[in-house]
Amino acid sequence: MSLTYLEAIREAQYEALRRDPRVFIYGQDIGEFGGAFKATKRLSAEFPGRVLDSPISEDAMVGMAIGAAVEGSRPIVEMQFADFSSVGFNQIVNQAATLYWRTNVPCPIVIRLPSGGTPGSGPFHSQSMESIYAHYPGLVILTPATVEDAYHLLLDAVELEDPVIFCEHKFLYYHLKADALPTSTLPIGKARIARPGRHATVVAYSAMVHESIRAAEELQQDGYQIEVVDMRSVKPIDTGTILASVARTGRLLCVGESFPWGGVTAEVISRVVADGFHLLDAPPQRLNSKDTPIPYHPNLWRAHRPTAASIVAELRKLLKF
Amino acid sequence: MSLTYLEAIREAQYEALRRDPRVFIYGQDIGEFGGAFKATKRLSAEFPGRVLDSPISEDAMVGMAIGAAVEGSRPIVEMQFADFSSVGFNQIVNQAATLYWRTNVPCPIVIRLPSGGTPGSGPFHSQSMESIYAHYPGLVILTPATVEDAYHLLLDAVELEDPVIFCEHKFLYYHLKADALPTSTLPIGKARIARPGRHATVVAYSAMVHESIRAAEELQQDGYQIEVVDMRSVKPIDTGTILASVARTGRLLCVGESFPWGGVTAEVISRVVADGFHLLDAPPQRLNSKDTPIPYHPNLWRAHRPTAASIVAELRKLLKF
Amino acid sequence: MTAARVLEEKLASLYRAGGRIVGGVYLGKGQEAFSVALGLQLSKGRDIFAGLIRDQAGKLAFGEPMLDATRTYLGSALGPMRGRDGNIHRGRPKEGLPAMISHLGSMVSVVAGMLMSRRLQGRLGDAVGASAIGDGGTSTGAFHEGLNLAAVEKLPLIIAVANNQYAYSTPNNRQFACANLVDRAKGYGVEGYEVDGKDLLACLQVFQHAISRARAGHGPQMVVGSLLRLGGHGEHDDASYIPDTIKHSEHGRDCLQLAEECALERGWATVTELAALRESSQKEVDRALAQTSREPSPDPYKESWRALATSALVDEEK
Amino acid sequence: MTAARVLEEKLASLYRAGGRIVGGVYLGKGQEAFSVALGLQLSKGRDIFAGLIRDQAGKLAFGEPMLDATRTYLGSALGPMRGRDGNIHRGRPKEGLPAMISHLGSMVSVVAGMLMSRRLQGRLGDAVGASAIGDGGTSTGAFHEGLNLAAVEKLPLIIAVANNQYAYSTPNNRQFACANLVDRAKGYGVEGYEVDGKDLLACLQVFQHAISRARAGHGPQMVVGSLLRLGGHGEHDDASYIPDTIKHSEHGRDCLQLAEECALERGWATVTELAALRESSQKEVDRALAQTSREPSPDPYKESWRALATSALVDEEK
Ligand SMILES: Cc1ncc(C[n+]2csc(CCOP(=O)(O)OP(=O)(O)O)c2C)c(N)n1
Ligand SMILES: Cc1ncc(C[n+]2csc(CCOP(=O)(O)OP(=O)(O)O)c2C)c(N)n1
Ligand SMILES: [Mg+2]
Ligand SMILES: [Mg+2]
Repeated sequence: MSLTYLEAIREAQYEALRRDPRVFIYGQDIGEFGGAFKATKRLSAEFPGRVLDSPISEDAMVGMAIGAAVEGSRPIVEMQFADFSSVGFNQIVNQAATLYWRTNVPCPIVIRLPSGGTPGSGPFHSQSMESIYAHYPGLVILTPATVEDAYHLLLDAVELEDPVIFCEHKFLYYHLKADALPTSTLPIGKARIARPGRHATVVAYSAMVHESIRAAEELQQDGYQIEVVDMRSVKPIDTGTILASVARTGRLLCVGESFPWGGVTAEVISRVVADGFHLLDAPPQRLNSKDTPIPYHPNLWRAHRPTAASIVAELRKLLKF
Repeated sequence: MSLTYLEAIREAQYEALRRDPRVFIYGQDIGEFGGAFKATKRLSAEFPGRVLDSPISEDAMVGMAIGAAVEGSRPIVEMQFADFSSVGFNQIVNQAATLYWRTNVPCPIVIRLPSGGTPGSGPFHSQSMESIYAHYPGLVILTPATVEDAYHLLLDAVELEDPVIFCEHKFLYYHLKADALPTSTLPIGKARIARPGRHATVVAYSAMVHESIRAAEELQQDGYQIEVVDMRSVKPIDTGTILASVARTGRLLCVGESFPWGGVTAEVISRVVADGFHLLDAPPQRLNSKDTPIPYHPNLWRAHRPTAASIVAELRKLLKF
Repeated sequence: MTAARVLEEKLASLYRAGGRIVGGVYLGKGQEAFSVALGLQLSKGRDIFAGLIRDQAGKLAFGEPMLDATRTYLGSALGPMRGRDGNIHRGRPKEGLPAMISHLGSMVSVVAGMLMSRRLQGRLGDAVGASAIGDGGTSTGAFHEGLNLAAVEKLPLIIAVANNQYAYSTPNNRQFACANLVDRAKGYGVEGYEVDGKDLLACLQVFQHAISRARAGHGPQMVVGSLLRLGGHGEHDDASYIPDTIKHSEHGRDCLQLAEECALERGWATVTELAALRESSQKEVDRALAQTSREPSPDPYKESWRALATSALVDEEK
Repeated sequence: MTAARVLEEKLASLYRAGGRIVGGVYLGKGQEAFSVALGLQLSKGRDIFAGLIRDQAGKLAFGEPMLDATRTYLGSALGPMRGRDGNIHRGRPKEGLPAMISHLGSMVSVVAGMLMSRRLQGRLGDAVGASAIGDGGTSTGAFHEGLNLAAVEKLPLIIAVANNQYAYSTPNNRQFACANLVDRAKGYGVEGYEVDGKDLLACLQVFQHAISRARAGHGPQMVVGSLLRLGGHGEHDDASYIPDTIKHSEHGRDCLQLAEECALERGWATVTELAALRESSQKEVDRALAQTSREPSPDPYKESWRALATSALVDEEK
């Protein structure tokens, strides 16, 4: 059996529905149609009445899920694209994220955000919103980079008592394949050494893990061994694993696909310099997308986000320092 | 003549309406009533038909302002509280912020956000949202800390061709007074040395500038001279002025009132370490609010956000390093 | 109604005296008949009641302990919000009392979701969920999306629109352009009703009918009560923008007084009984406040300062 | 209509061939009569037309150059979006053609604001602004807030609801519960109309009437056209979820064919003339595509990479 990142998400939802009668899925076109990306293919037939088409109402979709969670359900909400969650923003950050803290009633919902850029998708079907949601207390933000994590992190997310923003990357949907699903994995909150090395550390997440690995492979030809840390979860951040890596390499580049101001890469660097300043042999650097909306044309799009080539260029500067 | 921070905001709007017939103001209860905080007091009488009450529709309020800007108006939108701008989030980040880049048509709107904590206001009337909006390309984010800046930055914002998120701090509304308004000031995008010093730099903005100055005063009694930089604008960031200060002091603490994950303080630190790593004699540190919603009870509220006392404590650690 | 009025008057006077209440005080004066009628027709343990800022009367009638109000206003560490949130932002979601967030309209979809969940679990029975909203709140996208969703799912949702003619200072004619808010019902495919919100008996009847329709599976019901807020938006506001002509019109009459007059007229109560009711309410309020005053405030050193239920996932400080 | 149909057929075949068009292709097939009728009744230079993804016909009729469509689909650096945004997300806001963002419902308030501004400047005259929306788009909070705001301000806004029975795959009965979307008009206090969206003449009439009402100061007008999308949501979608019974019903008839039949019947055009029209459209489309194909793609090295109009305020890299 071989399956893609997208199929893993579908399988995780299948498994969640099968295991736990409290689980249901809500989103636009996810029923008979199986979702814009087919992440819920056949699930409405296999679990009648538990995979429901919603109106085009992201605010109400999230509000509804929160209410359902209060009454003991375990809703999964599919946003058609991460970008449209901006319409459900208020319910996510002010209702879901505050419920437990205010009332002591947990809010176990999972909001799936098909995230990130693909060529030709333009400014409103390419966004990465993990940095926005991670800013708010009360949310857990997961960013799987592998087929295995797409599966296990999603299953774990459904079991969690807290609201989870599940940032799945559209570029990985079809490209990424695994032969089989492991039976176990790291827990939520733990980062993973995706590739060991000793000359520099690249901290990345989601699709950028793969660009970073490609960059590391290229630099290997010049004799550099680059360690790549896959964050897996951007809130909480596994600062310990990152610091341990920086302790080994002395050099840090943090790579993210979202906009450059603030966000994951700035948070990682701020933590590393606060607690591991003495470990650094060179100024820690960031590489993010450019500070414009995400362009439609593939020529522009490829220049807008970090790629293996631009990561290599950054790493060369860092290694020379 | 002496006037408060709030009065300065009112005067700036008066002046903008007087100078430029394209300016109008739109928001809930801002007409005859003069606004929840009276920031538009008497303006509707003085400028009939140009200070308009809106329905409770933050999304449409912002969308309307964007359309008006396209047709040559200069709208100022008052959110009743910054917290409610979450409902207008989509129009702000996806419509206003992208308009110029997509169509070459500028979007000169100003959105005023009464921001920040005051005792007893609780989780939904105390938020600081500058870090959220600053993440998005295409927006200018201003955070005045003084009566002078409340006036001049607002007037400058109205003249700007770009969308401005104007984060005015509610705690400063009545507390902060100035004898008169200067006729000129620093331009948008320039930071200000609020207090010179040489042992450590505190970078802050909005209400936290005053907490930082109080902290500096306290430490002066122990012989420490703390430099306080008032950012004035958190996007763009005047990295040059901050780096120059760090070059003088070798130590950096960055203080913000918003939530701790990501945001202004992480962005500042990431820039300083990227470009001024060698200037630092100690690990740069951050101090933000705690990672929970903002509490209602004053006891909790005072412990949730940074204060002069907690800044002093952080600085002492930093100075000892 | 009486208890709510007495409690709120007391909270207002505490607010004016200063010191004990930080933050605002928001009263339901003039809206008690409409609110209490809804609360009375619902049953706690079965139904859901998402009251808003002017629903002190409805909440008490539904069964919210008076201590929840006093503790939340005074920030007692023992209250349901433990000093974390204040005044009207209180609730016990697991007991059918969702704790409102400030963003108007946001509770409509939450109540819909509570009902959805019960239906999915096969335990909806004949429960209904009520969500209060003001004239101003109907302008929010959240209200629209929530009600539309509930209508699509044919959920037993009661939308109680207290049209008090103003949203803060904004009059209806700057808020919507339809002749009457009940005209919206048809556009959602839900059943709509209008009622004189000052008239307790009329309110009781219309809610009884609407609730029974919802229990019987006819989907969302929208009840629009016409009334006037007899005071400011909050106690900081003198409502000087409401013209005296309106205040002194028939429309501006006090629903509590009207209810008492009606009770006397119909012989349902005597003057003495009404006085006794007021007095016992006063005692109850005094007791609640006295108890609350002795309770501890929240202690920042004992606070857990974590927003997640899963403590293992709390992100390290800084 | 014919030009739009021919253009879209060509774009669809380019999409299927692969290579030239990256991203999706979204067609208005089956909706041309409704869209073109609106575009024809508006006048460029005076009015505003905020078309959505199925308004190729209306945009051409309004006066959008065909090159804007081909250039935006093919990502030419010379198009109005310069390769930054694609396909249907194009516009010339200063010429009355706002460039839609994807978030449905968001353009309604923008058009309202354009009208507001003109009124404030005293240059509204008898202009109107039209905003297109689908059945699905009416469920958004943005739609509700925008239309309500326009109604309060009594702006000359035309809301053209193309009810094609589906939002992507979602049928009307999962989208709203009212009998007919036009039932919503009354709830906003706006005038509402229903029309057979396949019938070009009927659409022309109803839009003419609605627009004249708006021009005369009667506030927003809502026109609901009933029709069917004759294809998938985009060219990637085979619309297999639409039952054949609907596709083959009267409702599923092609509005372009109906218009041609009507023209022939009434003697407004001959078969030869219609063939000539198709041929000249074909030529126009071929010319536009040929020209666009010769144009440069955007060059990342020449891009300014700044999102602000004020270049002095562009935040330094990193
Ligand atoms: C989305 C949102 N915007 C603004 C506010 C600020 N606000 C609080 S109450 C209020 C007026 C509410 O009016 P209405 O819904 O008529 O209720 P009433 O106060 O009259 O009972 C406003 C504008 C809010 N709570 N939520
Ligand atoms: C707020 C928002 N949510 C989701 C989407 C994704 N989406 C794009 S088109 C579409 C269906 C639109 O249906 P309808 O409004 O009926 O227009 P039609 O495609 O039928 O013309 C959806 C769900 C979106 N564009 N905006
Ligand atoms: Mg009201
Ligand atoms: Mg449709």
